[in-house]
Amino acid sequence: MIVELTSDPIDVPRLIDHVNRPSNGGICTFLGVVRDNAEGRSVVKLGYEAYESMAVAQMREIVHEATERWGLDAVALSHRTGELQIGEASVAIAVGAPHRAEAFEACRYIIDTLKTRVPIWKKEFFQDGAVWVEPVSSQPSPR
Amino acid sequence: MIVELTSDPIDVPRLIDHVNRPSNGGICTFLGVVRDNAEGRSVVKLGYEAYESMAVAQMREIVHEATERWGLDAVALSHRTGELQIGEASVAIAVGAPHRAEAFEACRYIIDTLKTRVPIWKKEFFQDGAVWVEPVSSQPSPR
Amino acid sequence: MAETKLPPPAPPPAAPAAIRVRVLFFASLVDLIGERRRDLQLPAGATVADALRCLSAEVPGFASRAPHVSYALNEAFVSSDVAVSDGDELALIPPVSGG
Amino acid sequence: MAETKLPPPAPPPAAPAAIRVRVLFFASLVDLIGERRRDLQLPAGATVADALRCLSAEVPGFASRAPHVSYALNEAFVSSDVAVSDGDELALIPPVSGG
Repeated sequence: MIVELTSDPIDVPRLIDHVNRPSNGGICTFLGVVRDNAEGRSVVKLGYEAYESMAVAQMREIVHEATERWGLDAVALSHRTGELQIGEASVAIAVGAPHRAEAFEACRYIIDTLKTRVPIWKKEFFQDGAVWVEPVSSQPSPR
Repeated sequence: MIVELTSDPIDVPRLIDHVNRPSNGGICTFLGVVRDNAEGRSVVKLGYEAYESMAVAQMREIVHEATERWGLDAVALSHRTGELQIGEASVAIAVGAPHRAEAFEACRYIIDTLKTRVPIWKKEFFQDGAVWVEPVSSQPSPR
Repeated sequence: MAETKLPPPAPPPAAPAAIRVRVLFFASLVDLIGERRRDLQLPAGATVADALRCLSAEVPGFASRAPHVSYALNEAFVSSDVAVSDGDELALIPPVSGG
Repeated sequence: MAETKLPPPAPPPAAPAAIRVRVLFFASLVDLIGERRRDLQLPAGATVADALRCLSAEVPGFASRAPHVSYALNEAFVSSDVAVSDGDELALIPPVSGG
Protein backbone atom coordinates (compact mmCIF):
# COMPACT_ATOMS: atom_id res chain seq x y z
CA MET A 1 0.00 0.00 0.00
CA ILE A 2 1.09 3.58 -0.62
CA VAL A 3 -0.02 5.96 2.14
CA GLU A 4 1.75 9.29 2.14
CA LEU A 5 1.79 13.00 2.71
CA THR A 6 3.80 14.90 0.15
CA SER A 7 4.74 18.49 -0.52
CA ASP A 8 5.43 17.62 -4.17
CA PRO A 9 2.75 17.34 -6.87
CA ILE A 10 0.99 13.99 -6.61
CA ASP A 11 2.09 11.51 -9.26
CA VAL A 12 -1.29 10.00 -10.15
CA PRO A 13 -0.03 7.44 -12.71
CA ARG A 14 2.30 6.06 -10.04
CA LEU A 15 -0.66 5.49 -7.71
CA ILE A 16 -2.64 3.81 -10.47
CA ASP A 17 0.30 1.57 -11.40
CA HIS A 18 0.64 0.61 -7.76
CA VAL A 19 -2.88 -0.82 -7.60
CA ASN A 20 -2.85 -2.36 -11.07
CA ARG A 21 -2.32 -5.99 -10.06
CA PRO A 22 -2.98 -8.91 -12.43
CA SER A 23 -5.89 -10.14 -10.31
CA ASN A 24 -7.68 -6.80 -10.42
CA GLY A 25 -10.22 -5.95 -13.10
CA GLY A 26 -11.27 -2.50 -11.96
CA ILE A 27 -9.49 0.57 -10.64
CA CYS A 28 -11.38 3.50 -9.19
CA THR A 29 -9.55 6.71 -8.45
CA PHE A 30 -10.59 9.94 -6.86
CA LEU A 31 -8.74 13.23 -7.09
CA GLY A 32 -9.61 16.26 -5.03
CA VAL A 33 -8.50 19.27 -7.05
CA VAL A 34 -8.27 22.93 -6.14
CA ARG A 35 -11.37 24.82 -7.31
CA ASP A 36 -11.27 28.44 -8.30
CA ASN A 37 -14.14 29.35 -5.98
CA ALA A 38 -15.56 28.67 -2.53
CA GLU A 39 -18.97 29.83 -1.36
CA GLY A 40 -19.13 32.29 -4.20
CA ARG A 41 -15.72 33.87 -3.64
CA SER A 42 -12.79 33.59 -6.05
CA VAL A 43 -10.03 31.42 -4.68
CA VAL A 44 -6.45 32.34 -5.60
CA LYS A 45 -4.69 29.33 -4.10
CA LEU A 46 -4.92 26.91 -1.17
CA GLY A 47 -2.64 25.92 1.63
CA TYR A 48 -2.74 22.58 3.45
CA GLU A 49 -1.28 22.01 6.90
CA ALA A 50 -1.15 18.61 8.59
CA TYR A 51 -0.38 17.11 11.96
CA GLU A 52 1.87 14.95 9.89
CA SER A 53 2.62 11.91 12.02
CA MET A 54 -0.97 11.52 13.16
CA ALA A 55 -2.38 12.27 9.71
CA VAL A 56 -0.36 9.45 8.19
CA ALA A 57 -1.39 7.13 11.04
CA GLN A 58 -5.06 7.97 10.48
CA MET A 59 -4.71 7.54 6.72
CA ARG A 60 -3.16 4.11 7.27
CA GLU A 61 -6.00 3.19 9.59
CA ILE A 62 -8.64 4.24 7.06
CA VAL A 63 -6.90 2.30 4.29
CA HIS A 64 -6.73 -0.71 6.58
CA GLU A 65 -10.46 -0.44 7.33
CA ALA A 66 -11.20 -0.36 3.60
CA THR A 67 -8.95 -3.29 2.71
CA GLU A 68 -10.55 -5.39 5.47
CA ARG A 69 -14.11 -4.44 4.65
CA TRP A 70 -13.86 -4.95 0.90
CA GLY A 71 -11.15 -7.63 0.85
CA LEU A 72 -8.70 -5.50 -1.12
CA ASP A 73 -4.99 -5.89 -1.67
CA ALA A 74 -4.28 -2.71 -3.57
CA VAL A 75 -4.90 0.83 -2.32
CA ALA A 76 -2.88 4.01 -2.72
CA LEU A 77 -3.58 7.25 -0.86
CA SER A 78 -1.58 10.44 -1.17
CA HIS A 79 -2.35 13.84 0.35
CA ARG A 80 -0.60 17.04 -0.52
CA THR A 81 0.70 19.62 1.96
CA GLY A 82 1.83 23.21 1.46
CA GLU A 83 0.67 25.65 -1.17
CA LEU A 84 -1.45 24.49 -4.13
CA GLN A 85 -2.57 26.31 -7.26
CA ILE A 86 -5.97 25.97 -8.99
CA GLY A 87 -6.28 22.58 -10.67
CA GLU A 88 -3.61 20.84 -8.60
CA ALA A 89 -4.62 17.64 -6.80
CA SER A 90 -4.79 17.97 -3.02
CA VAL A 91 -5.60 14.29 -2.52
CA ALA A 92 -5.49 11.22 -4.73
CA ILE A 93 -6.87 7.77 -4.01
CA ALA A 94 -6.54 4.68 -6.20
CA VAL A 95 -8.28 1.41 -5.38
CA GLY A 96 -7.91 -1.78 -7.38
CA ALA A 97 -10.32 -4.69 -6.97
CA PRO A 98 -11.31 -7.80 -8.86
CA HIS A 99 -14.70 -6.19 -9.60
CA ARG A 100 -15.78 -2.59 -9.94
CA ALA A 101 -18.37 -2.36 -7.17
CA GLU A 102 -15.73 -2.87 -4.48
CA ALA A 103 -13.35 -0.42 -6.14
CA PHE A 104 -15.98 2.34 -6.24
CA GLU A 105 -17.29 1.73 -2.73
CA ALA A 106 -13.88 1.53 -1.07
CA CYS A 107 -12.65 4.64 -2.88
CA ARG A 108 -15.71 6.59 -1.77
CA TYR A 109 -15.34 5.32 1.80
CA ILE A 110 -11.73 6.45 1.94
CA ILE A 111 -12.34 10.02 0.80
CA ASP A 112 -15.49 10.40 2.92
CA THR A 113 -13.75 9.11 6.03
CA LEU A 114 -10.56 11.05 5.43
CA LYS A 115 -12.59 14.24 5.46
CA THR A 116 -14.02 13.45 8.90
CA ARG A 117 -10.97 12.56 10.92
CA VAL A 118 -7.55 13.01 9.31
CA PRO A 119 -5.89 16.02 10.96
CA ILE A 120 -5.29 18.16 7.89
CA TRP A 121 -6.49 21.73 7.46
CA LYS A 122 -7.13 23.80 4.37
CA LYS A 123 -6.57 27.53 4.11
CA GLU A 124 -8.35 29.37 1.31
CA PHE A 125 -6.55 32.41 -0.08
CA PHE A 126 -8.74 35.10 -1.65
CA GLN A 127 -7.72 38.37 -3.28
CA ASP A 128 -8.28 40.16 0.00
CA GLY A 129 -7.37 37.70 2.71
CA ALA A 130 -7.33 34.09 3.77
CA VAL A 131 -9.36 31.83 6.03
CA TRP A 132 -8.85 28.42 7.60
CA VAL A 133 -11.71 26.14 6.62
CA GLU A 134 -13.14 24.53 9.74
CA PRO A 135 -16.52 22.94 9.11
CA VAL A 136 -17.92 22.11 12.54
CA SER A 137 -19.52 19.04 10.99
CA SER A 138 -16.01 17.61 10.55
CA GLN A 139 -15.05 17.79 14.21
CA PRO A 140 -13.52 14.37 14.96
CA SER A 141 -14.75 12.46 17.98
CA PRO A 142 -12.96 9.69 19.92
CA ARG A 143 -13.62 6.24 18.49
CA MET B 1 -16.14 15.91 -24.03
CA ILE B 2 -13.82 13.13 -25.16
CA VAL B 3 -15.69 10.05 -26.40
CA GLU B 4 -13.59 7.65 -28.39
CA LEU B 5 -12.68 4.16 -29.45
CA THR B 6 -8.98 3.59 -29.82
CA SER B 7 -6.69 0.76 -30.82
CA ASP B 8 -3.79 2.48 -29.00
CA PRO B 9 -3.17 2.26 -25.25
CA ILE B 10 -5.47 4.66 -23.41
CA ASP B 11 -3.72 7.81 -22.23
CA VAL B 12 -5.30 8.15 -18.78
CA PRO B 13 -3.59 11.41 -17.76
CA ARG B 14 -4.95 13.02 -20.94
CA LEU B 15 -8.50 12.06 -19.91
CA ILE B 16 -7.96 13.40 -16.39
CA ASP B 17 -6.52 16.65 -17.72
CA HIS B 18 -9.52 17.00 -19.99
CA VAL B 19 -11.97 17.02 -17.08
CA ASN B 20 -9.81 19.08 -14.74
CA ARG B 21 -11.60 22.42 -15.09
CA PRO B 22 -11.13 25.28 -12.62
CA SER B 23 -14.71 24.99 -11.38
CA ASN B 24 -14.36 21.30 -10.53
CA GLY B 25 -13.27 20.11 -7.12
CA GLY B 26 -13.48 16.36 -7.61
CA ILE B 27 -12.50 13.95 -10.37
CA CYS B 28 -13.56 10.32 -10.29
CA THR B 29 -12.04 7.90 -12.76
CA PHE B 30 -12.67 4.26 -13.49
CA LEU B 31 -10.38 1.97 -15.40
CA GLY B 32 -11.34 -1.50 -16.52
CA VAL B 33 -8.13 -3.48 -16.70
CA VAL B 34 -7.41 -6.91 -18.11
CA ARG B 35 -7.43 -9.53 -15.33
CA ASP B 36 -5.29 -12.63 -15.47
CA ASN B 37 -8.24 -14.90 -14.80
CA ALA B 38 -11.91 -15.43 -15.64
CA GLU B 39 -14.17 -17.92 -13.89
CA GLY B 40 -11.14 -19.71 -12.53
CA ARG B 41 -9.28 -20.04 -15.82
CA SER B 42 -6.00 -18.31 -16.61
CA VAL B 43 -6.44 -15.59 -19.18
CA VAL B 44 -3.56 -14.99 -21.59
CA LYS B 45 -4.88 -11.89 -23.31
CA LEU B 46 -8.15 -10.28 -24.42
CA GLY B 47 -9.52 -9.06 -27.71
CA TYR B 48 -12.19 -6.37 -28.10
CA GLU B 49 -14.33 -5.96 -31.20
CA ALA B 50 -16.79 -3.12 -31.68
CA TYR B 51 -19.55 -2.08 -34.02
CA GLU B 52 -17.55 1.08 -34.14
CA SER B 53 -19.92 3.74 -35.44
CA MET B 54 -22.79 2.60 -33.25
CA ALA B 55 -20.55 2.05 -30.22
CA VAL B 56 -19.34 5.63 -30.38
CA ALA B 57 -22.91 6.86 -30.85
CA GLN B 58 -24.06 4.88 -27.80
CA MET B 59 -21.10 6.08 -25.74
CA ARG B 60 -21.96 9.69 -26.65
CA GLU B 61 -25.56 9.09 -25.66
CA ILE B 62 -24.57 7.64 -22.28
CA VAL B 63 -22.21 10.54 -21.61
CA HIS B 64 -24.98 12.95 -22.56
CA GLU B 65 -27.37 11.24 -20.15
CA ALA B 66 -24.82 11.58 -17.36
CA THR B 67 -24.03 15.21 -18.04
CA GLU B 68 -27.74 16.07 -18.06
CA ARG B 69 -28.59 14.09 -14.96
CA TRP B 70 -25.71 15.34 -12.81
CA GLY B 71 -25.23 18.76 -14.41
CA LEU B 72 -21.68 18.05 -15.53
CA ASP B 73 -19.50 19.81 -18.06
CA ALA B 74 -16.51 17.50 -18.06
CA VAL B 75 -16.55 13.83 -18.97
CA ALA B 76 -14.06 11.70 -20.89
CA LEU B 77 -14.72 8.14 -22.04
CA SER B 78 -12.32 5.99 -24.02
CA HIS B 79 -12.67 2.33 -24.94
CA ARG B 80 -9.96 0.18 -26.39
CA THR B 81 -10.30 -2.17 -29.35
CA GLY B 82 -8.05 -4.95 -30.59
CA GLU B 83 -5.74 -7.13 -28.57
CA LEU B 84 -4.94 -6.29 -24.93
CA GLN B 85 -2.42 -7.75 -22.52
CA ILE B 86 -2.93 -8.36 -18.77
CA GLY B 87 -3.00 -5.06 -16.89
CA GLU B 88 -3.85 -2.89 -19.89
CA ALA B 89 -6.91 -0.64 -19.60
CA SER B 90 -9.83 -1.70 -21.78
CA VAL B 91 -11.94 1.27 -20.77
CA ALA B 92 -11.27 4.53 -18.98
CA ILE B 93 -13.77 7.08 -17.68
CA ALA B 94 -12.99 10.41 -16.08
CA VAL B 95 -15.68 12.65 -14.60
CA GLY B 96 -15.07 16.06 -13.11
CA ALA B 97 -17.65 17.79 -10.95
CA PRO B 98 -17.80 20.64 -8.47
CA HIS B 99 -18.38 18.09 -5.68
CA ARG B 100 -17.40 14.48 -5.30
CA ALA B 101 -20.81 12.82 -4.98
CA GLU B 102 -21.74 13.75 -8.54
CA ALA B 103 -18.35 12.65 -9.86
CA PHE B 104 -18.64 9.20 -8.26
CA GLU B 105 -22.27 8.65 -9.21
CA ALA B 106 -21.87 9.74 -12.82
CA CYS B 107 -18.72 7.67 -13.28
CA ARG B 108 -20.47 4.59 -11.92
CA TYR B 109 -23.51 5.23 -14.10
CA ILE B 110 -21.37 5.46 -17.23
CA ILE B 111 -19.51 2.17 -16.71
CA ASP B 112 -22.66 0.32 -15.58
CA THR B 113 -24.65 1.55 -18.56
CA LEU B 114 -21.85 1.01 -21.06
CA LYS B 115 -21.78 -2.63 -20.06
CA THR B 116 -25.47 -3.06 -20.88
CA ARG B 117 -25.80 -1.50 -24.30
CA VAL B 118 -22.64 -0.41 -26.08
CA PRO B 119 -21.99 -2.88 -28.93
CA ILE B 120 -18.53 -4.05 -27.95
CA TRP B 121 -17.54 -7.68 -27.42
CA LYS B 122 -14.72 -9.23 -25.45
CA LYS B 123 -12.90 -12.40 -26.43
CA GLU B 124 -10.98 -14.22 -23.71
CA PHE B 125 -7.89 -16.09 -24.83
CA PHE B 126 -6.83 -19.05 -22.68
CA GLN B 127 -3.88 -21.38 -23.10
CA ASP B 128 -6.08 -23.82 -24.97
CA GLY B 129 -8.60 -21.74 -26.82
CA ALA B 130 -10.69 -18.62 -26.83
CA VAL B 131 -14.31 -17.68 -26.19
CA TRP B 132 -16.47 -14.67 -26.89
CA VAL B 133 -17.99 -13.43 -23.65
CA GLU B 134 -21.74 -13.03 -24.09
CA PRO B 135 -23.56 -12.65 -20.79
CA VAL B 136 -27.24 -13.03 -21.60
CA SER B 137 -27.93 -10.48 -18.86
CA SER B 138 -26.31 -7.85 -21.06
CA GLN B 139 -28.59 -8.33 -24.04
CA PRO B 140 -29.61 -4.81 -25.03
CA SER B 141 -33.29 -4.03 -25.56
CA PRO B 142 -34.84 -1.22 -27.59
CA ARG B 143 -35.29 1.96 -25.57
CA MET C 1 -72.83 15.32 -77.33
CA ALA C 2 -70.85 13.73 -74.56
CA GLU C 3 -68.34 11.16 -75.55
CA THR C 4 -68.08 8.12 -73.38
CA LYS C 5 -64.43 7.49 -72.54
CA LEU C 6 -63.21 4.04 -71.90
CA PRO C 7 -61.47 3.69 -68.58
CA PRO C 8 -57.75 3.20 -69.00
CA PRO C 9 -56.65 -0.40 -68.75
CA ALA C 10 -55.92 -1.51 -65.19
CA PRO C 11 -52.19 -1.95 -64.51
CA PRO C 12 -51.08 -5.52 -64.05
CA PRO C 13 -50.84 -6.44 -60.31
CA ALA C 14 -47.43 -5.10 -59.18
CA ALA C 15 -44.87 -7.68 -58.13
CA PRO C 16 -43.89 -6.43 -54.59
CA ALA C 17 -40.78 -4.26 -55.02
CA ALA C 18 -37.70 -5.99 -53.62
CA ILE C 19 -35.61 -4.15 -51.04
CA ARG C 20 -32.02 -4.75 -50.18
CA VAL C 21 -30.90 -4.77 -46.54
CA ARG C 22 -27.29 -5.06 -45.42
CA VAL C 23 -26.95 -7.31 -42.38
CA LEU C 24 -23.89 -6.94 -40.11
CA PHE C 25 -22.52 -9.72 -37.88
CA PHE C 26 -20.21 -9.41 -34.90
CA ALA C 27 -18.18 -11.52 -32.51
CA SER C 28 -19.58 -15.05 -32.14
CA LEU C 29 -21.91 -14.55 -35.09
CA VAL C 30 -18.93 -13.96 -37.35
CA ASP C 31 -17.53 -17.27 -36.17
CA LEU C 32 -20.88 -18.96 -36.85
CA ILE C 33 -21.63 -17.38 -40.20
CA GLY C 34 -18.12 -17.00 -41.55
CA GLU C 35 -18.60 -13.47 -42.77
CA ARG C 36 -19.06 -9.97 -41.38
CA ARG C 37 -21.91 -8.79 -43.63
CA ARG C 38 -24.47 -10.17 -46.02
CA ASP C 39 -27.01 -8.45 -48.26
CA LEU C 40 -30.54 -9.78 -48.05
CA GLN C 41 -33.26 -9.30 -50.67
CA LEU C 42 -36.60 -8.90 -48.93
CA PRO C 43 -40.09 -7.99 -50.11
CA ALA C 44 -41.17 -4.41 -49.52
CA GLY C 45 -42.81 -4.11 -46.13
CA ALA C 46 -40.60 -6.79 -44.59
CA THR C 47 -39.76 -6.46 -40.90
CA VAL C 48 -36.67 -7.25 -38.88
CA ALA C 49 -38.36 -10.54 -37.96
CA ASP C 50 -38.68 -11.37 -41.64
CA ALA C 51 -34.98 -10.73 -42.13
CA LEU C 52 -34.21 -13.05 -39.22
CA ARG C 53 -36.43 -15.78 -40.65
CA CYS C 54 -34.62 -15.42 -43.94
CA LEU C 55 -31.25 -15.78 -42.18
CA SER C 56 -32.47 -18.75 -40.16
CA ALA C 57 -33.31 -20.46 -43.44
CA GLU C 58 -29.95 -19.64 -45.00
CA VAL C 59 -27.58 -20.17 -42.05
CA PRO C 60 -27.44 -23.49 -40.21
CA GLY C 61 -27.33 -22.89 -36.46
CA PHE C 62 -28.59 -19.32 -36.60
CA ALA C 63 -32.15 -20.09 -35.53
CA SER C 64 -31.04 -21.25 -32.08
CA ARG C 65 -28.94 -18.11 -31.56
CA ALA C 66 -31.60 -15.66 -32.67
CA PRO C 67 -33.38 -15.45 -29.28
CA HIS C 68 -30.19 -14.11 -27.70
CA VAL C 69 -29.54 -11.51 -30.35
CA SER C 70 -30.66 -7.87 -30.30
CA TYR C 71 -31.12 -5.79 -33.45
CA ALA C 72 -29.99 -2.35 -34.42
CA LEU C 73 -31.44 -0.73 -37.50
CA ASN C 74 -29.19 2.05 -38.77
CA GLU C 75 -27.40 2.08 -35.39
CA ALA C 76 -30.49 2.30 -33.18
CA PHE C 77 -31.81 -0.62 -31.18
CA VAL C 78 -35.24 -1.72 -32.46
CA SER C 79 -37.72 -4.48 -31.76
CA SER C 80 -38.22 -7.21 -34.34
CA ASP C 81 -41.60 -5.94 -35.57
CA VAL C 82 -40.08 -2.80 -37.08
CA ALA C 83 -40.19 -2.57 -40.90
CA VAL C 84 -36.95 -2.39 -42.83
CA SER C 85 -36.40 -0.19 -45.86
CA ASP C 86 -34.23 -0.42 -48.92
CA GLY C 87 -30.62 0.42 -48.05
CA ASP C 88 -31.04 -0.12 -44.31
CA GLU C 89 -28.19 -1.46 -42.22
CA LEU C 90 -29.39 -4.16 -39.84
CA ALA C 91 -26.84 -5.15 -37.18
CA LEU C 92 -27.25 -8.34 -35.17
CA ILE C 93 -25.99 -7.64 -31.67
CA PRO C 94 -25.05 -10.60 -29.47
CA PRO C 95 -25.07 -9.88 -25.71
CA VAL C 96 -22.46 -7.17 -25.25
CA SER C 97 -19.33 -7.52 -23.10
CA GLY C 98 -17.45 -4.25 -23.37
CA GLY C 99 -16.06 -2.39 -20.40
CA MET D 1 3.68 -6.71 79.62
CA ALA D 2 2.59 -5.39 76.35
CA GLU D 3 4.24 -2.26 75.21
CA THR D 4 2.08 0.29 73.59
CA LYS D 5 3.74 1.39 70.38
CA LEU D 6 3.11 4.82 69.13
CA PRO D 7 1.96 4.81 65.57
CA PRO D 8 4.65 6.05 63.19
CA PRO D 9 4.31 9.68 62.36
CA ALA D 10 2.14 10.27 59.35
CA PRO D 11 4.17 11.32 56.32
CA PRO D 12 3.70 14.96 55.44
CA PRO D 13 1.04 15.37 52.73
CA ALA D 14 2.93 14.86 49.46
CA ALA D 15 3.00 17.86 47.16
CA PRO D 16 1.38 16.42 44.00
CA ALA D 17 4.13 15.54 41.55
CA ALA D 18 4.14 17.91 38.61
CA ILE D 19 3.87 16.49 35.09
CA ARG D 20 4.83 18.14 31.87
CA VAL D 21 2.58 17.88 28.83
CA ARG D 22 3.45 19.22 25.39
CA VAL D 23 0.46 20.83 23.70
CA LEU D 24 0.39 21.17 19.90
CA PHE D 25 -1.63 23.76 18.00
CA PHE D 26 -2.64 23.76 14.35
CA ALA D 27 -4.22 25.98 11.71
CA SER D 28 -6.49 28.66 13.22
CA LEU D 29 -5.23 27.90 16.72
CA VAL D 30 -1.71 28.83 15.65
CA ASP D 31 -3.10 32.15 14.45
CA LEU D 32 -4.89 32.64 17.78
CA ILE D 33 -2.10 31.54 20.07
CA GLY D 34 0.88 32.69 18.07
CA GLU D 35 2.85 29.50 18.54
CA ARG D 36 2.79 25.87 17.44
CA ARG D 37 3.50 24.22 20.80
CA ARG D 38 3.56 25.01 24.47
CA ASP D 39 4.61 22.96 27.49
CA LEU D 40 2.15 22.88 30.35
CA GLN D 41 2.95 21.96 33.96
CA LEU D 42 0.02 20.09 35.45
CA PRO D 43 -0.57 18.23 38.69
CA ALA D 44 -0.31 14.45 38.56
CA GLY D 45 -3.69 12.97 37.74
CA ALA D 46 -4.70 15.92 35.58
CA THR D 47 -6.98 15.23 32.64
CA VAL D 48 -7.26 16.67 29.16
CA ALA D 49 -10.01 18.91 30.53
CA ASP D 50 -7.61 20.26 33.16
CA ALA D 51 -5.10 21.07 30.44
CA LEU D 52 -7.80 22.93 28.52
CA ARG D 53 -8.80 24.91 31.61
CA CYS D 54 -5.17 25.82 32.10
CA LEU D 55 -4.94 27.04 28.47
CA SER D 56 -8.20 28.95 28.77
CA ALA D 57 -6.69 30.82 31.70
CA GLU D 58 -3.44 31.54 29.87
CA VAL D 59 -4.71 32.33 26.36
CA PRO D 60 -7.29 35.07 25.75
CA GLY D 61 -9.93 33.87 23.31
CA PHE D 62 -9.18 30.19 23.72
CA ALA D 63 -12.13 29.41 26.00
CA SER D 64 -14.68 30.24 23.28
CA ARG D 65 -12.86 28.03 20.77
CA ALA D 66 -12.49 25.02 23.06
CA PRO D 67 -15.97 23.55 22.37
CA HIS D 68 -15.08 23.18 18.67
CA VAL D 69 -11.75 21.52 19.28
CA SER D 70 -11.06 17.79 19.46
CA TYR D 71 -8.11 16.31 21.32
CA ALA D 72 -5.53 13.73 20.39
CA LEU D 73 -3.30 12.29 23.07
CA ASN D 74 -0.15 10.79 21.58
CA GLU D 75 -1.84 10.78 18.16
CA ALA D 76 -5.08 9.06 19.21
CA PHE D 77 -8.37 10.90 19.58
CA VAL D 78 -9.54 10.91 23.22
CA SER D 79 -12.34 12.44 25.23
CA SER D 80 -11.58 15.24 27.65
CA ASP D 81 -11.90 13.11 30.80
CA VAL D 82 -8.81 11.05 29.95
CA ALA D 83 -5.84 11.52 32.26
CA VAL D 84 -2.61 12.87 30.87
CA SER D 85 0.85 11.60 31.85
CA ASP D 86 4.26 13.16 32.05
CA GLY D 87 5.74 13.51 28.58
CA ASP D 88 2.43 13.15 26.74
CA GLU D 89 1.79 15.00 23.52
CA LEU D 90 -1.66 16.61 23.50
CA ALA D 91 -2.76 17.93 20.11
CA LEU D 92 -5.67 20.33 19.81
CA ILE D 93 -7.50 19.49 16.60
CA PRO D 94 -9.81 22.12 15.07
CA PRO D 95 -12.49 20.77 12.72
CA VAL D 96 -10.53 19.13 9.91
CA SER D 97 -10.74 20.16 6.24
CA GLY D 98 -8.39 17.88 4.35
CA GLY D 99 -9.31 16.12 1.15
